[in-house]
Amino acid sequence: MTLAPDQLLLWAFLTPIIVAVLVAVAGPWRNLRDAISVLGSLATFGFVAMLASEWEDKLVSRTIADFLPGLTLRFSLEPLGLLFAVIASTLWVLSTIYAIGYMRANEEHDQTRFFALFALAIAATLGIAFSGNLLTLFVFYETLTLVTFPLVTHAGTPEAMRAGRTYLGILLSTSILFFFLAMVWTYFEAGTLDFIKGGILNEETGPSVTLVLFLLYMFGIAKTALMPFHRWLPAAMVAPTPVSALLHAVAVVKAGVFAVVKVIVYVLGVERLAGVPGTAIVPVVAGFTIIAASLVALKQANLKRLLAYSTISQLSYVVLSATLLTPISIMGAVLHIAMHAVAKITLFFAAGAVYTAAHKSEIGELDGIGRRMPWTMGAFAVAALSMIGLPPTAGFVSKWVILKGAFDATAWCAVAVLVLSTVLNAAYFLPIVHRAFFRPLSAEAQAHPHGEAPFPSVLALTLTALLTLGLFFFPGEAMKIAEAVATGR
Amino acid sequence: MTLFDPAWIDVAILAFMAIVAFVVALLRSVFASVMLMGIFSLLSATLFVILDAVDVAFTEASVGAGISVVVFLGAMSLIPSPKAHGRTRPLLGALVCIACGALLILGTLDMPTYGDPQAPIHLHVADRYLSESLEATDVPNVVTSVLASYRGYDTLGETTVIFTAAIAVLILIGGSWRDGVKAPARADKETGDA
Amino acid sequence: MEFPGLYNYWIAMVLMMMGLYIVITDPNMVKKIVGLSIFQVSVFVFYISMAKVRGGTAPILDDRFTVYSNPLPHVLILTAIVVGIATTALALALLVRIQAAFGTVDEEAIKALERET
Amino acid sequence: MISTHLPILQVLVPLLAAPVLALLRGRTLSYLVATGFVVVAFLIAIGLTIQVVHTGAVSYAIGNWAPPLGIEYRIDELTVIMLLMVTGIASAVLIGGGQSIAVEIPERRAPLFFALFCLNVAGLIGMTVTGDVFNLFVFLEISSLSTYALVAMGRDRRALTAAYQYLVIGTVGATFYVIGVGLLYMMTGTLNMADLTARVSGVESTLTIKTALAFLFIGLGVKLGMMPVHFWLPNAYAQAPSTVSAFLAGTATKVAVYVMLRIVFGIFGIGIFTSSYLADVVIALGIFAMVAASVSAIFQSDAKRLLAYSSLAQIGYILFALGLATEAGLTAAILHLFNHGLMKATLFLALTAVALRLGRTRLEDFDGLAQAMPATMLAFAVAALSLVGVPLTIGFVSKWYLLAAAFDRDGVLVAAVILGSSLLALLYLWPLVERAYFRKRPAGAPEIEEAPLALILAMWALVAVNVFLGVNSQFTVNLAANAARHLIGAVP
Repeated sequence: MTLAPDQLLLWAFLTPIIVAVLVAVAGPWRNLRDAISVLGSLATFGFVAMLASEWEDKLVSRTIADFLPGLTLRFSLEPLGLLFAVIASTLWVLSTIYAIGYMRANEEHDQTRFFALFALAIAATLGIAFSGNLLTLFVFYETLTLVTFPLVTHAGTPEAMRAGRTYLGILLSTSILFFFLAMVWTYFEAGTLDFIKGGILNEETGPSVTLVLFLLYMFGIAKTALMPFHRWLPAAMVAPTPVSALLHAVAVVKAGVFAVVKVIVYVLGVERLAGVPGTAIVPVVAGFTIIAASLVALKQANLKRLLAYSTISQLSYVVLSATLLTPISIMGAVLHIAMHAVAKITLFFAAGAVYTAAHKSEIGELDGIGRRMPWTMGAFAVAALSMIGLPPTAGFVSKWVILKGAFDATAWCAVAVLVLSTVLNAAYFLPIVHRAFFRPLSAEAQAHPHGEAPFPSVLALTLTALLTLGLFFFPGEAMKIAEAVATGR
Repeated sequence: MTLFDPAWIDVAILAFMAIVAFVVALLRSVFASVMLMGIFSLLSATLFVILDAVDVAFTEASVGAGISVVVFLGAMSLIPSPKAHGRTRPLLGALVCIACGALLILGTLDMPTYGDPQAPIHLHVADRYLSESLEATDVPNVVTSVLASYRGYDTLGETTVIFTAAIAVLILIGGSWRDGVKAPARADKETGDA
Repeated sequence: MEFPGLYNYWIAMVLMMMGLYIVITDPNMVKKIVGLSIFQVSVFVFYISMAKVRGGTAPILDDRFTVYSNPLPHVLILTAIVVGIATTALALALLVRIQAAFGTVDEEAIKALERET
Repeated sequence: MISTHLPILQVLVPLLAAPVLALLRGRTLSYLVATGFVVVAFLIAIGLTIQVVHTGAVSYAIGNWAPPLGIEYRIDELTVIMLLMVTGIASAVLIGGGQSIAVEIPERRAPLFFALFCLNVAGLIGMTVTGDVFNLFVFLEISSLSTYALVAMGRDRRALTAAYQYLVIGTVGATFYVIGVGLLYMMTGTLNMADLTARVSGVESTLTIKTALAFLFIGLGVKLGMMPVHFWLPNAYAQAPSTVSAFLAGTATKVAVYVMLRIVFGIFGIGIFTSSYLADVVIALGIFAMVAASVSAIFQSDAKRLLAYSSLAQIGYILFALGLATEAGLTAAILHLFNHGLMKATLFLALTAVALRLGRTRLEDFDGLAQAMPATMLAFAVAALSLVGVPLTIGFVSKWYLLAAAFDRDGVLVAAVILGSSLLALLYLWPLVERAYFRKRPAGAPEIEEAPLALILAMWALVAVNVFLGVNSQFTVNLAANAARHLIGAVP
C-alpha cells in the first residue's frame, strides 16, 4: 500500500482522533481499550515515519477546510514540523506503554476519559506540527489547551481545580489577548498568514510595528513558559505523571517553542527581525527566565515541581537561542526542541516510576533508592546529564550548537547565562543522583520493601534513556533537519 | 396676518392642550388624570377637524376620548386608587425631556413652514394619490381609498395588532385569571426563589 | 416667516415631551400609561399638522375644490390610533395582574417588594 | 406559481396560524399546529434563500400597487439571513420546548400562548421583509405586543413587572421611531425605503434629516438593547418563560439591529452617518456596552440574567462594528448578528432544559450537572466556548472579522479592548462550565434525568450548525459580505 504524502499527512492526524473515538467506545473492556491505544500510537508513528522517509524537500500540503474566505485550514509539511511530528509520535508510543503501566498500578479513576483525551491531545499536537499557516497553528494551539485541561484536572480535587484554572487562565488569556491580536494584525499587514521562508511581512510594515508584533507573539505564545507567564507549568504538575511526561515535557511546551521558531522563521523573518532595534528584549527575558527558574528549581523539595522549573528554564534556552537570530542559533533552537524532549520525558517517567513503586514524590525521600530501582534511576542519571549538557548525551549536542550560536552572535551575556545555568543545572540534578546511589536507605524505607515499577513503565523509560544516548552518537538526521530550517533549503 | 386668521384657532386649541397636559403632570389623582386625558384627546380631535383630517378626528374622538377612557375606568375599578406619591427621578426626567425636545425643535428649523403647499411631503406620493386614486378605486374619500387599497396591508397589520392585544388581554386576565395569579405567588414562596 | 410658521410643530413637540416626562417620573404605573397616551396623541398632532396645506380642504375629492390636504398622514395616524389603544389595553391588563400579585401599582413599593423576595 | 408569492406567504403563514390557534382547545393539538405552521415558515425561508441566491433580490408589490404608492416587500441577502434565523430558531425552540412549555404554561392558556408566539414570529418576519418604514412600525408593534404578553407568562410575579417595564420603554421607543419616520416623511414625501434612499440625498444636510436619524436610532436602540437604554432586557430575559427567553435572545434584538442597518445605511447612507457625530457615538456606546455589560455579567447569580447581560455585551460588539461604517465593519456586524443569535439560542435552550429539570437556573444549581445531563451541558459548553471565540466555532469567525474591521479603522487599541472583553466572557461563562463538569452534585440534591429528546435534538441541531459554519464559514461570510457591500453602496 502506498499513500501519497498528503494522504499520509491527513492519516497521521486522523489516526489519534479515531483512536480517541474507539477508546471511548471500548471503555468498559480495558484490555481492548489499551490495546487500541498502543496500536493506534504505533500506526500514527508508522504514518509519520513513512512521511519522514518519503519526504524530499518538496512542500507537501493539503487543505482541510475553507475556513474563512481567503484563509484555509491547511496542513503542509516542512522540516521543522516533520521533526516535531517525529518526536511527538515516537514519544506517544512510549508514553502510552508507560501510561498503561502507571494508570493500572495506581488504580486511577476515569481511565477511559484519560486515554481518549490523551489521544486527542496528540492529534492537536500533530495539527500544530503540520499546520500550513498561522491560523491553523492557532486553531490547534487553542485546541491543545482545551483538550489538556481535563487531563490537568484529572484528580478532581480542589487543588487540581485551582491549578486547572491557573493553567487555562494563563494559556487562554495570553493567546487571546496577544497571540490572536498579533495574528489578525499580521493578516492586516501582510494579507496572508501562510508560512513562507523569510517571513510574510512586506516593506510597508515599519520596524516599530514589527517589534510590537514580535513581542506580542513571544509573550502571547505562553506555552513557552517565558516569565512572567510561566506559572501554568508548575500548576499543571498536579496531573498524573504520564500527562506531565508527554504533554508538559513534550507536546504542550514544545508546541510553544515550536510556534515561536515558526513565527520567527516563517512569519516575521529572521533577517527582517535582525534589522529591528529592540528585539534584544526577548533574549534578555529568556536569559532571566533560565537563571531564575534554575534558582527556583534549586529550592524545590518535590521532584515533579523541580522538573517543572527545569522545563521552564530549558524552554527558555530555545527561546533565547531562536531570538539571537543567527542561522546557527536557530539551528541550536531546533535541535534543543528534540534533545530536551527525549531527556525530559525520561526524567518524568522516572519520577512517575518512583511514585508508582515506592509512593515517593519528595526529593528528601530518595536516599538509596537507586539500589532498589537501578533501571529507573540509571535512566534518570542519563537524562540528568543531558539536562546539564554533558556528553555522551543528547543535551550536549544541542547545547554545543546553542553556545556556538551565541558566540556567532557575539552575545556574551548569553554565553555567560548558558555557562551559569549549566552550573546551576548540575547543582540541582547531581545531588539527586548522588542521593539515589550513594546514600544508605533510610530506616523507614527499609521497612517497606519494593522493587522496580511495572514492566511497561520501566521498558518505556529505558527506551527513552537509550534514545537520549543514541542522539549523541547519531545526531545526523536531526542536524540535517535543523540545518534545513536554519539555512532555508 | 390678521387678527381673524383661522390659524389663531389652532394656536388656541394647542395652547389649551398644553395646559391640560401640564395639569395632568401636576395632578396626583389618577382618576382626574384619566378624565383630563380624555379631554386632551377631544381637543386634539377638534384640532384634527380644523386641520382637514375629519376621518382621524372622528376616530380619535371615539377611540382616544371614548374607548380609551372606558378601558382606563374599567381597569381602575380593579385597581384601588393608590395614595399620592412624590415624583421619582424628576431631574433625570426633565433632562431627558429637555434634551429630546431641544433636538426635535432644532430638527424643525430646516422644515418647510406649516401649511406650505410646496413642501416635498405634498408633492411626491400624496399628489399621485390625489390625482390617481379616484380612477383606480372609485372612492372619492382619498383617505379611505389609500387605507383600503394602496396601504391596505397596513390595515391588515392594524387588525392584527388589535387581535394580538385581544389575545394578550385574554391570556392575562381572561377566564379565571385569579387562579393563575395565586398559583405563581404560592410557587414563589415554595421555591424560596430570591 | 409667515405666521404661524413652525408654531404648530413646536407646541406638538412640547406636548410630546410633557407626556414623556410623566412616563419617566410618575411613580404610579397607571399614570405612566396616561402619560404614554398623551405622548402618542401629541405625535398624532404632529403628523396631522404636517398634512395640512394652506387653503386646502379635507381630502375628499369633489369638483368644487382643487387644493386638498395630504391624505397619507391621515391614513398613517388612523393606524397609529388603533395601535395606541391596543397598547393601552394591554398595559392596563398587565396592571390589573400586577395589582393582584403585588397589591399595589406604585413603582417604588413594588421595587421594595421585589427586593424582599 | 406559488414561488412568486413566497414573500407574502412568509408573513401570512405564521400570521394565519394565530386565529386558528385561538380557536383551538387543548395543549397537544395547539402545540402541533403551531409547530407545523412555524416549520412551514422555515421551509418558505429556505425557498426564499434559494431564490435570492440564484436570482438576486426579490421585490414584491403587495396587492399589485406599485411602490412607492403601495407597500413593497424587498428580500435580499441580508433579509434571507434574518429570515433563516428567525424561522429556524423559532422552529428549534418550538420543537425542543414542548415539554418545557407544558410545565411553565397552564393548559388552559396554551392555545393563546402559541397564538402569541406565532404572532411574534409573524411580526418579526414582517419587520424583516417590508420595504416600507411605516409598515415596519405596524409589524414592530405586532411583535412587541405579543412579546410583552409572552414575557408576562413567566411563573414568577416579577415577570409581570418585567413585562410592564418592557412595555413602557418599548412603546416610548416605538413612538420615537414614529417621530423619526414623520420627520423623514416631511422632508421626502415618501415612506418606501428604496424611494427614501433616492430622495434623502437631496436634503441630507438639513437638521431635520439629522434629527430624524437620531430619533430612529434611539427608538430602535431601545428595541435592540443598546446601553444605556437597555434596562428592560435583563429583567425580561430572566423572567420570561424559558422558551420565550430562548426565542427572544436569538431573534428579537437581532431583528431590531437589522432594521437599524437597513435604515441607517440603506436609507440615510454612510455620508450622513459618519458626518454627523452619530458614528462616533455608536462606537463609543458599543465599546461601553462590551466592557460594562461583561463586567456586570460576572456578578450575576442567575444564569439567565448572566446570559442577558452577555447579550448586551454582544450587542455592543455589533454596534461597534456597525459604527465603523466600513465594508469590513458591516460584514462583521452582520456576521455577528447571525452568529450571536445562534449561540445565544443554544445557550438559552440549554437553560430551558435546566429549568425544566431543576425549576431554577441559579449558578449553584449547575454543580455536577454534567453527570446528570451530559448532552445538555456539552451543548452548553460548546456554545459557551463559541461565545468566548474559541476556534472551529462561529464565535471565532465573528471575532476574526470584528478584529479585522477594528484594525481596518481604529487600530490596535480597540482590537485589544475587544479581545479583553472576550476574556471577560471567559470569566463569566467559565464558572458555569466548571461547576457543571468538575463539581459533584450537592448531597441530598434530587435525582434528575437528562432533558427530553426533542430538546436535546433542537440544541444539537443548533450546535451542529454552529460547528459546521465555524469550520466552513464561506456561506455566511459571503452572504454577509455581499449584504454589507449592498448597504455600503446604498442599495437597499
